[in-house]
Amino acid sequence: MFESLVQNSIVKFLIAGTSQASERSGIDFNLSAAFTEQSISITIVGYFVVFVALLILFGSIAAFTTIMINKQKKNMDASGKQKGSAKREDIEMTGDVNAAIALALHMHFDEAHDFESTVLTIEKVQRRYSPWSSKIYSMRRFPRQY
Amino acid sequence: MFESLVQNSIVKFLIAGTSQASERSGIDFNLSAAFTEQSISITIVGYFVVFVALLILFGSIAAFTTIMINKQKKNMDASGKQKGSAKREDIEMTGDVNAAIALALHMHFDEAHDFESTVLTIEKVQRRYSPWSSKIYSMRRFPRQY
Amino acid sequence: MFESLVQNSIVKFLIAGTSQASERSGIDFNLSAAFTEQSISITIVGYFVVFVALLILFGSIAAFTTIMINKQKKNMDASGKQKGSAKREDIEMTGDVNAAIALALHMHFDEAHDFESTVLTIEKVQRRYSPWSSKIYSMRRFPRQY
Amino acid sequence: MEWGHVVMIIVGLVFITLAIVKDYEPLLLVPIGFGILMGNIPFVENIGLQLGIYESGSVLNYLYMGVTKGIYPPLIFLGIGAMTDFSALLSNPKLMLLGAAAQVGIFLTFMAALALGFSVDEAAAIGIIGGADGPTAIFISSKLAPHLIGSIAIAAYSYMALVPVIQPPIIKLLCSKKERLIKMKPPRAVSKVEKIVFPIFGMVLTTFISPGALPLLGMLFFGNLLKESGVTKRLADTASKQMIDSVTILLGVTVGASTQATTFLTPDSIMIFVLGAVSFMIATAGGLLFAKFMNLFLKDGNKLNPMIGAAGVSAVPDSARVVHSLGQEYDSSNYLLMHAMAPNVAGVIGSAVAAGILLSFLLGA
Amino acid sequence: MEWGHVVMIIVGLVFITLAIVKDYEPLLLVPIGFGILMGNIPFVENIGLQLGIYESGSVLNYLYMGVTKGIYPPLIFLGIGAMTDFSALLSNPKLMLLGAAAQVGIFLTFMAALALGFSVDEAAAIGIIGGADGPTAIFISSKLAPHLIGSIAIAAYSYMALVPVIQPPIIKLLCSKKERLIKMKPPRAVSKVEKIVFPIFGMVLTTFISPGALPLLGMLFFGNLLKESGVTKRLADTASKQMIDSVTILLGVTVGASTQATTFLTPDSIMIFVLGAVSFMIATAGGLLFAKFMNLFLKDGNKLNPMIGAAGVSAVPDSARVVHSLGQEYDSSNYLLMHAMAPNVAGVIGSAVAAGILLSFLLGA
Amino acid sequence: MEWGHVVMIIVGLVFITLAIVKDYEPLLLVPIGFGILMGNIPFVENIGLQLGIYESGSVLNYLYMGVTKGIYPPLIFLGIGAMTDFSALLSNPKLMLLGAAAQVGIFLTFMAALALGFSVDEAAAIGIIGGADGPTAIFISSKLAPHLIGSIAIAAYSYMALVPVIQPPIIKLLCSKKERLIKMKPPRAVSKVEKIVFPIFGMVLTTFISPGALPLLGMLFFGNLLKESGVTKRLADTASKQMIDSVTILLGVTVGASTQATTFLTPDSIMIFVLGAVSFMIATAGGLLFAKFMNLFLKDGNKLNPMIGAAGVSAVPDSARVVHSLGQEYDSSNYLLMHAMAPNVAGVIGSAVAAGILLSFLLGA
Ligand code: NA
Ligand code: NA
Ligand code: NA
Repeated sequence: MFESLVQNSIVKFLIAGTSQASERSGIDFNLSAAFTEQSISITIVGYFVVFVALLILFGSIAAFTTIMINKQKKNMDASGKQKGSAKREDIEMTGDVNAAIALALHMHFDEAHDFESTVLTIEKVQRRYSPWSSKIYSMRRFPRQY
Repeated sequence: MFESLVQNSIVKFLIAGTSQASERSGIDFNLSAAFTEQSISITIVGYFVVFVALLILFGSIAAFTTIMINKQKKNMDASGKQKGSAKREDIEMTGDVNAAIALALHMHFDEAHDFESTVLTIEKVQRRYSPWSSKIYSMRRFPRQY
Repeated sequence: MFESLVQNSIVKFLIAGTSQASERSGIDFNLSAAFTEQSISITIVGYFVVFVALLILFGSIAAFTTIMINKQKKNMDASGKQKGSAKREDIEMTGDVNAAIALALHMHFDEAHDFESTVLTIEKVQRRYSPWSSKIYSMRRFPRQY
Repeated sequence: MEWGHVVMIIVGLVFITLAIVKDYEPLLLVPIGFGILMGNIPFVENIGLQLGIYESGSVLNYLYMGVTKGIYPPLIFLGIGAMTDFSALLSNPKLMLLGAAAQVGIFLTFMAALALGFSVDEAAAIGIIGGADGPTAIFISSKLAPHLIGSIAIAAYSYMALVPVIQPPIIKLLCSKKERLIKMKPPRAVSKVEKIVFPIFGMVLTTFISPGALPLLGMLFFGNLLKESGVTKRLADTASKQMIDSVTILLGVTVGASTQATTFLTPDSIMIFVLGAVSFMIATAGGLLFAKFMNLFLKDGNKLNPMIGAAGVSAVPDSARVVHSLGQEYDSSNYLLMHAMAPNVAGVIGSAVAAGILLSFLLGA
Repeated sequence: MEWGHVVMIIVGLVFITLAIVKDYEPLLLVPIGFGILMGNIPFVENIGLQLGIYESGSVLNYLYMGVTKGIYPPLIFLGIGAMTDFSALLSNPKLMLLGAAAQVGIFLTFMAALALGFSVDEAAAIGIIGGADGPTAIFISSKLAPHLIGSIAIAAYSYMALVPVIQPPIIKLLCSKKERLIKMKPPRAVSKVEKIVFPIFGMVLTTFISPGALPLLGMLFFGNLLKESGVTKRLADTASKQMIDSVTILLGVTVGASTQATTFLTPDSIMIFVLGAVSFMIATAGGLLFAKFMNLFLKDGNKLNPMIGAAGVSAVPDSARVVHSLGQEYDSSNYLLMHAMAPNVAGVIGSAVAAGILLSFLLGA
Repeated sequence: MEWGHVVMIIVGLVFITLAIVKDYEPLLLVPIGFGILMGNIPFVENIGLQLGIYESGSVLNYLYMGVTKGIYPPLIFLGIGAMTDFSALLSNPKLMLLGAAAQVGIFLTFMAALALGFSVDEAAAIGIIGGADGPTAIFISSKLAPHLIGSIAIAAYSYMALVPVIQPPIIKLLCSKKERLIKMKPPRAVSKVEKIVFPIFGMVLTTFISPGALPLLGMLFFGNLLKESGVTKRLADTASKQMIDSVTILLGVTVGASTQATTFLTPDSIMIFVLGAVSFMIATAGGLLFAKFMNLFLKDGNKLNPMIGAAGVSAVPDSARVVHSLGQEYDSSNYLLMHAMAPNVAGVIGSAVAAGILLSFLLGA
């Protein structure tokens, strides 16, 4: 199985890495302790479950998405009016994407600067100024700016 | 007494309502448990006190208000200037009322929209007003203002 | 030492003050209780340490500052360009100071007023968007809008 | 119990859907709905980890303490006070009585609950659902019937969300077409002084009469003073925004999670739901009938549009909105919203006073 | 005790009125004043419900823990730090000494309190009133004399609010007309680096000398670093707005409510009030006299306007404002505000250091 | 132990400097760095006052409970959820697998820690450092190895801050020049419905599979629903601003202070640091290699730029930024940021799921 392959290959890498470490900190590195039945099962099962969880999530999103899209298509064929609106949305969206990318670069260079320059428009900034938040979100906020 | 009147009339209504309910959930509805001395006193006294509390509150507000208004009147007779201002207030107020109603309808339809449109205005104010902060700080913020 | 000087001088002042107080509240004021070894050491040592702490802080800031300034000077001599920028900063700063003072007076007199004047801008947003708040309030806020 | 969890998860999804699609009290139903999902993830309890809201040491359990110790509701009242404008009430104080009248729902439901075999304390907590006030209901349950907090809170919030569905038929049933068309004078201007004096005096008076209501009414009027004083704006802002929002989030999600199928799906819960519905209807009727009663003593031109009595159940501001839109249905030039707000906010005070009295009766020496 | 409650309710109303009409420290007096009302609703205690702030299980009691456990004050210092600009101090650091000098009020009041028969711990807590720093006073009382928190807090905040009344006469008494007219050079520009280094170095140094001050000064300087670092703006904003506002609301209302007539109206409280007034006056005099003393060593042109010494009591920013307006009285072209801010903020540090020392003496091994 | 405190104070200063000068995760490193200073003021412990973070009754100790009881991390996840936009992931869900692949770092580090003599529980907590997720790491440590919270948190945050230093060499090592130049199609538009359904379904599914992750993933998806529902904006705002800011401040400063030299400077801490570095590298490699593996099955035009696999370690959004700028290095017309965000956010979910599994294995019945 793929995971296990990767595992074994990387285990060596790991051991190399940590055994150097252990020399540094002068502690001996005892593999037998690492490969108990419990530890191995935790590792294999654990990593496997992580994959399964995200795989199912992936699968169901993909499924749901295709349903949505087909529906949209149907509606679009049904009425020109909705079709129009749907189109408009798509365009706007990809428009955003480009704006987003433009902004991404912009931000990457003078985030600080344009942070200062917008004290009054804090709301805008705060969105952007966070270590966790997807930049995309904040980007959505200023298509006009570019 | 009025409350008790209403009560009795509604008790029937209630029993009707809940006895249907009880049939639905198949539980038998035993009135004797409802009409203990304690429960009746709680109900009568409780409902009565609620009325008394809000009655007194009503009375005192009414009293206070009339005092206020007479005072205002006096001032208005005293000086025409204040009278004018007072008048202006009244007018403005009823003006507000109409605006209010107009807005009520407006909001009922696109609250979200015009919520978004005003987001930016907020932060501005907050900065300025703090009892501890060295005024210098806030001053730094508006050199242009002067 | 200066502190102790001030202390003794003020102690009398204090005793005067509090003994009056004590007469008022009809409690007798017993100095012996005040001048125990512990209390005196706490007072002298305590007040002394406060001075020492802030003295050291003062000294180190002063030292650090002079270093900074000398450095700045050096840079300024080194390159005209930086010198220019540095100058600009100073000017801007004292500019701020004046602005600050102007604002200080301004605020001192009609803080309330110019605070009030900005109230309306805020309320717009918050007030309205709440499941409990009386809509009327928020409505009051936009006569102009209609 | 598989099926139970599934049932509850469906309930949670319904809450979320109602909130998003129908816009019924979304600030309450979304957190509660999602909390229901979190509380009913199957197998959670069987794991033996500190996860369930009833397992001490779990995060949900810590956050739930704000509910069980009755701390969240007063903080929410603080925020409500800082948001509420009592001018409508001050400009026409007699409407206060409508807020009192509607509390009949509380006391009759109390008796009905007794009749259905609930203990006195449980019955009192259930009765408060008729107050149409989530925080009040949670506060009382936490003191009188902690084991029913979940069902009572869910019932109270469900019906508050369903006000637009529950009230109109009753209003139509009890109001003649003529009454529905009554127009009322626009409220007079209210001076700043009145607005400042009201929360101070109101707190002292109401809690003097019903000390049990102190935690709720004290905080409600405190928040309102912060708003009206004009000198504590930043405190009023924080209380009416971030404080109430944070508490709403935590209260909503934990109350939702407290509906673990294992402890929630019982006949009691079902009876509580039925009682809640009934008490809501009675409260609506009570306010409305009392408005008609008051009209007997009011000369023409001052007569009330009895529909506004229905707003006395509180459920601010939804029931006032419902009355307003009904008014519009019959005469698009009739703007009842501001008149309905008066009994609406009075209803909040009324149910808090009632709650205080019940506590005094049942907990007091 | 009827009359006691009435007395306290009047006190509460006075606080609220001072705040709204006179605009004295409204952010503190409104919550405290309303809290006093809530804490003195008659009969509350006799009911046997969980209502009183001293009844465990009551909401007020839970919120009051933030006071009794000394948690609120450091959080307030965090917010103060995130709001305070130390540039005035950094541009003229010798003014730091004025903030030290003013702390004489603390230590002399300490001795006076002993003379009036208070225990050493009580006396130390009472002395801190002279620090003119509410949070510091509350923090110390919670550690040394929990039973006096109420009186000490009320005294401290009352006098802080009354700064515009208490200080001017003393200043006029001790400053010659000539001195009052002294103008000072506008402060020099302060670099960003200095502003960033100060909170870091200041914290390490002051808490190294007075470890007992760590909870207060640690948080004060932490907040200031969040403000000055330039990369943690959103944290500084939250600390200086919603966090400090929430804590101020809860601290104010619970400290107010802790003044239940039953526990509050004692001779001790009265003595504490007298001592507080005295210590305030001494502190004012101390700072001012030391400014005059410093002038002996300063050459003309660098001389201080001794009035700014009075701002060393902290009570930020009111005492600085008082000095500024006095300066204006005598010469409308004399702008002392920024110069007065320096001793003003130094006074906050000074009283926290003093507090730490008292704790070390009395709690330390 | 003098020298220890000095060492730690230097560490604290380094953290603060990195944050301010290099702008590495300042919102985390400034509070932690300053906390380290506060926790290592010499002599503090010897005083016998209630000051140290490990002395019960001290303020720091009360605030630290949010860490030890595992309450802060879920609240941070709530805020993260309310800030995170999953569109990038929804528009190309297969990238989810990269977030799974990168979690190999967790499990191999787990085994390495065992090999170095740590207990199973300790090893699991240490392994989570490879998840590159501070809150997750703290949450797990608080449950499995409370005595290691400090070292683990410091390690996790250090490496998250050092992402721009750690990842590029590994990426360059494992990607051919040709691969680095691969361009990907711009993501498709994502409908509002998808965004609303995702957090609901995602929560139910992931916590159904890994119930131990409920406190973290429940809150993460709850926050995201508040953001996407469109009807709870004010709650999402508070959760993503003031709530997360307050918690970040308190978590950062207390975690920092928990590194008292006396308890922190041990061989274990050093080993944990080494293991952390290794697990970060493995995680990076894992995500990246799996991207290459996926390319084997993808037809030209749909191929992934394997560099985005490195973003699977989470450390949102820094690792995505790193990937983006590397992409720019090789082809300034190649915008990878949005594509890298997908594995980036998937990595958060992935490590939370992994954490849940470890808890189930080690705490579960
Ligand atoms: Na009600
Ligand atoms: Na002071
Ligand atoms: Na991760």
